[in-house]
Amino acid sequence: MTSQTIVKMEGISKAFAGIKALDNVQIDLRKGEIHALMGENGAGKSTLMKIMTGVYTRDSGKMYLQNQSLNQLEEVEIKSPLVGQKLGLSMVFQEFNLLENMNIAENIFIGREPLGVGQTVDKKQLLQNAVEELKKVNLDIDPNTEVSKLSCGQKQCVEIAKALSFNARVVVFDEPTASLSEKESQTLFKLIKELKAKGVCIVYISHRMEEVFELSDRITVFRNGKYIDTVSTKDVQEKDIISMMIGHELNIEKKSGSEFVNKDKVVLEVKNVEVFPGAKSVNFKLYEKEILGFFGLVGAGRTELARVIFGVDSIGSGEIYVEGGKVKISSPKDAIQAGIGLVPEDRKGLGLILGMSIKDNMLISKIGQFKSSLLNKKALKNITGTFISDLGISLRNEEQEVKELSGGNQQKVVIAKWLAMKPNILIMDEPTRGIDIGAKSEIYALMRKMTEQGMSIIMISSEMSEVMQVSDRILVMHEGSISGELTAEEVTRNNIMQAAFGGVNE
Amino acid sequence: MKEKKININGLRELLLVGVVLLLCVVWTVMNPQFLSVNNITNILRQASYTAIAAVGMTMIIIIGEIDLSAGSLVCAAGLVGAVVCKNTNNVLLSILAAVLVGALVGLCNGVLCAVGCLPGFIATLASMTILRGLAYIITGGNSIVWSNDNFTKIGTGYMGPVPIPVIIMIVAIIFGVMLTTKFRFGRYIYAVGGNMETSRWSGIPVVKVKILVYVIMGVLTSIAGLIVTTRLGSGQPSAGLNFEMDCITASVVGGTSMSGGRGKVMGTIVGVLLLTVLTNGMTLVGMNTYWQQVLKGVIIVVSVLADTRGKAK
Amino acid sequence: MKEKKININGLRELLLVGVVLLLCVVWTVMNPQFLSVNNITNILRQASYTAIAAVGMTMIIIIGEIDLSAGSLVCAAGLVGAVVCKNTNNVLLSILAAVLVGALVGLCNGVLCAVGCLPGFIATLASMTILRGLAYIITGGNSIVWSNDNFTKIGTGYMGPVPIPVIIMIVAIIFGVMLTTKFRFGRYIYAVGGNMETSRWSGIPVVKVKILVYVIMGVLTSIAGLIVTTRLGSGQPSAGLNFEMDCITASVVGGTSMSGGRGKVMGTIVGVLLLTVLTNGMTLVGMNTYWQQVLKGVIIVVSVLADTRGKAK
Amino acid sequence: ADKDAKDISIGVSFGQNVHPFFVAMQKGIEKACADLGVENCNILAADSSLETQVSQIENLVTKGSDVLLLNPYDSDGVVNAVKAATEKGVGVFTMDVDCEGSTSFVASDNKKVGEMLADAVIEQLEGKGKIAIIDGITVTSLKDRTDGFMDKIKDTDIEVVAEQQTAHARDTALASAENILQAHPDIDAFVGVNENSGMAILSAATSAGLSNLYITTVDATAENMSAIRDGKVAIGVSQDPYKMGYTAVEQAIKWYQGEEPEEFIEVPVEYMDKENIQEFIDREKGYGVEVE
Ligand SMILES: Nc1ncnc2c1ncn2[C@@H]1O[C@H](COP(=O)(O)OP(=O)(O)OP(=O)(O)O)[C@@H](O)[C@H]1O
Ligand SMILES: Nc1ncnc2c1ncn2[C@@H]1O[C@H](COP(=O)(O)OP(=O)(O)OP(=O)(O)O)[C@@H](O)[C@H]1O
Ligand SMILES: O[C@@H]1[C@@H](O)[C@@H](O)CO[C@H]1O
Ligand SMILES: [Mg+2]
Ligand SMILES: [Mg+2]
Repeated sequence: MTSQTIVKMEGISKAFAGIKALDNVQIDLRKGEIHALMGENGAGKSTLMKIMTGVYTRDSGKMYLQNQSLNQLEEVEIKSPLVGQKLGLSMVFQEFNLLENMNIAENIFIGREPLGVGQTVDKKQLLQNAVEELKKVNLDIDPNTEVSKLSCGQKQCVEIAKALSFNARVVVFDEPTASLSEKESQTLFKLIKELKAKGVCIVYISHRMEEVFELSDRITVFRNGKYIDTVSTKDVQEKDIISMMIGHELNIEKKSGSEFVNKDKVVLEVKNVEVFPGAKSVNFKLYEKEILGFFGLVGAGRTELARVIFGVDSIGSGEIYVEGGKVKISSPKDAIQAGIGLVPEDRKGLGLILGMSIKDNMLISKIGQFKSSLLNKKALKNITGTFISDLGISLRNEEQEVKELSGGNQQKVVIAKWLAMKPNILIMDEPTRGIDIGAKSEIYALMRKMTEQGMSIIMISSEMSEVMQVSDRILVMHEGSISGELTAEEVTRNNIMQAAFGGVNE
Repeated sequence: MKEKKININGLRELLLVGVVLLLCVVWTVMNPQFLSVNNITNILRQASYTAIAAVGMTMIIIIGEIDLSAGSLVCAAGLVGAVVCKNTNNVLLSILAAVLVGALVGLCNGVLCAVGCLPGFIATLASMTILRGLAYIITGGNSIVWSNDNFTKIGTGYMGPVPIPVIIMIVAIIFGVMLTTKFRFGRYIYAVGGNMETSRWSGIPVVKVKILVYVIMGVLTSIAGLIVTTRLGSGQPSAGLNFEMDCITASVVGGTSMSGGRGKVMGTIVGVLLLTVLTNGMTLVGMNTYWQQVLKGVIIVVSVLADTRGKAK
Repeated sequence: MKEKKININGLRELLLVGVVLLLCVVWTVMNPQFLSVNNITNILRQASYTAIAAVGMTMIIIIGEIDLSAGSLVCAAGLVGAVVCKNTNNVLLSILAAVLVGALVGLCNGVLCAVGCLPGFIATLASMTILRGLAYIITGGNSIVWSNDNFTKIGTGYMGPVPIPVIIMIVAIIFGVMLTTKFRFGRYIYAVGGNMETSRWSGIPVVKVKILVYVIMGVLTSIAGLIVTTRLGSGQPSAGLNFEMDCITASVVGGTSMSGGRGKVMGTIVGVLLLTVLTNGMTLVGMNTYWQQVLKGVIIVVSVLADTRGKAK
Repeated sequence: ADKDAKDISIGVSFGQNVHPFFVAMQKGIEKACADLGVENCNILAADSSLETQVSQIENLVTKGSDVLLLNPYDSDGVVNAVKAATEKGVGVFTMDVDCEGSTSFVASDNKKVGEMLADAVIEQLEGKGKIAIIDGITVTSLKDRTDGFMDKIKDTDIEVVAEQQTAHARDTALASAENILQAHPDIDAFVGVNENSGMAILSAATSAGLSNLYITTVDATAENMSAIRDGKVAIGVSQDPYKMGYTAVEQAIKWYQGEEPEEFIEVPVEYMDKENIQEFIDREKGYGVEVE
């Protein structure tokens, strides 16, 4: 196949409130290629793609699109997402872009509903079409379901189904796997390859190196809002990309750990918790200074389990012991009092208050621990200051609303919020969603540091390599119960996957 | 659990219909007159103008906005109708003029809100004040009377045994139900109210949708205004005071969420009926006005409470 | 871009302060009397009771709720104060009784809303109707007069050159500003209004916060009620009609967002001042009552528009 | 055969917010009912909403009322409902404010009330000076008074330097009065056309320290009468709402029993001042109104 350019963007700049998010960047996208876009959190990847699809307007620069009949590039002005869609540009947004109050089918086809008699929406056809689209992404769920009822993974699948339903010429995937697990990710990769074969151009944004190297043909790297380079994937190695991204080489810390775990002290014990009605009950122990990984496929019930421990859902006949004593937890407030924290997987809906400042978000739980209800500004600033630098959150100032941050930086704020609390037990549900590779290792290091200081962590993750790299011990869940336990030493890709599919682990 | 989510699957309407029926039984037992054809006609006629504007209000609230100017517009549109009828004696022209004013006011509200980015509360509060002020200035506090009996029929006439306002109401309800459930525009309304940003990103012409909803509201309100005015028998600068509150209350009681994105025209209609049946019945059994107010407050709380409680797991 | 974002960094307040100053200049030019010490005192006294309740209303709106019962509570609390004063002649007791009623009504509203999961709109609409009904029933429509001059001083007295209501207002403002900006509770208010679920997941006692805000609102409103009543010179069952709208308007004009999570007490105060200065000045220059309404509507739109426009890129 | 007063069903609808004036009227109605043996009397208030009043009329007719005693919020605003009622054979007796098509009208002449206020002011100022007024046009009774007053005053050398139409609510009237006194502290008289405005003006004048301002008010309510007695308000015009209510019931029963009622019964309006106020206080005491 010849390498025809479909989209070309040049000299693109964009500033938010005077701060440049993009500075004179460029990109060209070709027919039938998978083009990865990489860069640290806040590098400007999402912003550029939003400009391309008409969500944002650029401050300067030019955009060209291939005119299909003339087979040549033409300057275009994408004034709105609608124009973008009409010209064949579609995008899976990093932050969910679904209407929570409407059902799946309505979401996928909003504005494109099949019409029947007298221009009315043909609901039967609509549902039928939705079933078709959902089949493509392997999501077996009634399209009549309201989106607010879906889990993160399911929402992601719906987003993808929606983007694909446009039959677009260019499809942008902005961190699609951040809330998918292995199995769903594999389905997605297959889909992407099929699209490529049909001549569709795919822009793939991800912080996961394996995926990028498995899928992409070319890689464009941004740093700090500037264009660095575009390279052929086969010509480079991971470390090249990383140093392009961060400007220097990264020493990925080898995992240390295990030796700190104090097996003599059980800080948390969960007994007889029924995650789904009828499922085998869950029992496990968490030791002091341990990082306990929870792996499983989407819907395995890890989030549900976390919700029960954290007092969001009712525990039924189950029991929870903290440091040997039985505790009754019927609200997050109780959990926090018992020394338990939770970094939720849904950062937008449950982790952050988007319209509040970065500072206030970081402190909103922490201030509950203070004896005095009068707040001391300076003391607060010290706390936030530490985490902003420890986690390398890139921001204008801490009074900025958190919704203006890039996805990864938002995630860091949620983590900071819970670390600031210094809970004895911290449950982290998909803690590195959307976090760049450099920051990830900083977070791992921070987790380790916290455990050294006495914290115990439960880390729920669908990223196998992360689970394997960080955990001292791994529990695998399948359909609401624990299907395997692996120590750091005995874990392999195979036996972890086997357990995830429900197989007994020998 | 602690969510203020209002069920959209008809449960609330059913429950409310239950409350309405219960009320009907109680009233009938206390005064059999309640079930007379006369009184039913009476109730429906009294419900009609609120229902018509409440159809629009429901859409307004679904898109996450509010319209405080409805009462003043009822007054203004009615006055315009009355003035035109007085001067031209042409019923059609009078109706057109009133509706045009309604559409224009709706357009202003919509543009201020969608293009000017004003909160709907502010934009319509301003129109409310301005329209009411103008009504008094222009009439000097006097009422406007006309002499064309056909114009009067809008609010007082019958088509066979059915009052004309009731027929207009039915048309408005059908229009509202169809628009919100059967047409693409209906999907847009829920989308915009559910999440404006997302809607924009999904290619929905958010500005147009908002403006159009306000225009629809304006038109429906002006029709309500024609009914009110012709029912009263004269154009009154004080007509429609607090009318918007009735519409909003009916919508919310009927399950529309003030935070947008959720609600049903049929729920609102049941809400209007509940309020009308309540007032009518209380009067029929001879209850004092101020006890009526107390009871009304209690029943509103109980009926909405029963519903939210029923759903809280 | 098309967002209804309301700036929280003081820009809006500055702009509004600008509008207020501009108005002051205009009024002074038209009638130098405007700047007299007398008139300034006058304006402040007229602003006082709305300001006091609006401090509470701002918190209510920040948590994403609304309080429609404020006007009825102004009336009810004032009546209770008047009745107690008439019968016991004890000023302190009268004040306590009124404030207690305020706290109780606030508690009811808060519980219905936070525990009963009723939309605040419905809960307080019901209290509004019920309280007003009770006020008429209990007084039989008559006004209640007392004979203790010290009680009357609450609304009409001075401390040195400063009217007592103004002093109460200043205390209420300091309370409101401190509470919302310096205390933990303040952060909780913004959090609950910004995202209730996240707040709950962050360990914030959401239910308690909501109830407490309603109680604060009730207490502040009852104080406003005492001022209104003693200013009027008698307990009036029709006092405080539409008072809640003034409070809400001031808050929204002052930058509080009806969708919750955003707003500032100081903004609201500037909003109250804007509205009071406007009415005062228009009367001073002899403008007709209804033209005043028209101009008020226009100025509200323009001042909020200028602000949102100024920020839209 | 004569129908028995005991069987008559009376429906009452007041147009405005409850106010001592209507309380007195209601008392008169209730007293008459008790005196004349009426058992079935349903009293409603429309709280200043015309639509509500029209619905109340309809509901009262449906309920089976034989007669309606009506205090219209606006005289033209209830014509259709009244017409529908009379067509069904229901007698409509208006009180205070009339409307077309009523069976009988018991009233004080509100236009005259306004003229009397004007006369008093003209006399006091000897035809020359500056005055302010708080009046209203939202309700027919107020509007008639306003018109009557203005008609009379315009042929004199008295200048109305300020007018606000906020008499319908006491709190807004108070703000207006305060603001007017800021701009015109030198007026010779301040006219209130009802209790709301009269009492609001009094409060404003008191806090402005203008204890000698010539103030007018209307109605023999407890607050008005004590203010006149204490010399705080110079003059008022009284109506006799109690009598209106009482008379309306009498007329209604007459009509019910087949007699022709009188079409118009004027209940006289009178000046109240410091000299004669005791008469009014005594009269109202007889109606159960206590003046502190
Ligand atoms: N709406 C907005 N308002 C203000 N600043 C914004 C807005 N959107 C993005 N930014 C800023 O623009 C910069 C680039 O953000 P962008 O979301 O494009 O980063 P990204 O490369 O996608 O990062 P991530 O990997 O974390 O998703 C960031 O500094 C961000 O704070
Ligand atoms: N057997 C089941 N019974 C009821 N609900 C189920 C069941 N399996 C999955 N679900 C639904 O799927 C959702 C996903 O579950 P959960 O989020 O706990 O899984 P997870 O292992 O954390 O997966 P992920 O976070 O990767 O989506 C749950 O909220 C639940 O509603
Ligand atoms: O204040 C007046 C009273 O005096 C009475 O006339 C009825 O109408 C009210 O508005
Ligand atoms: Mg991004
Ligand atoms: Mg999960």
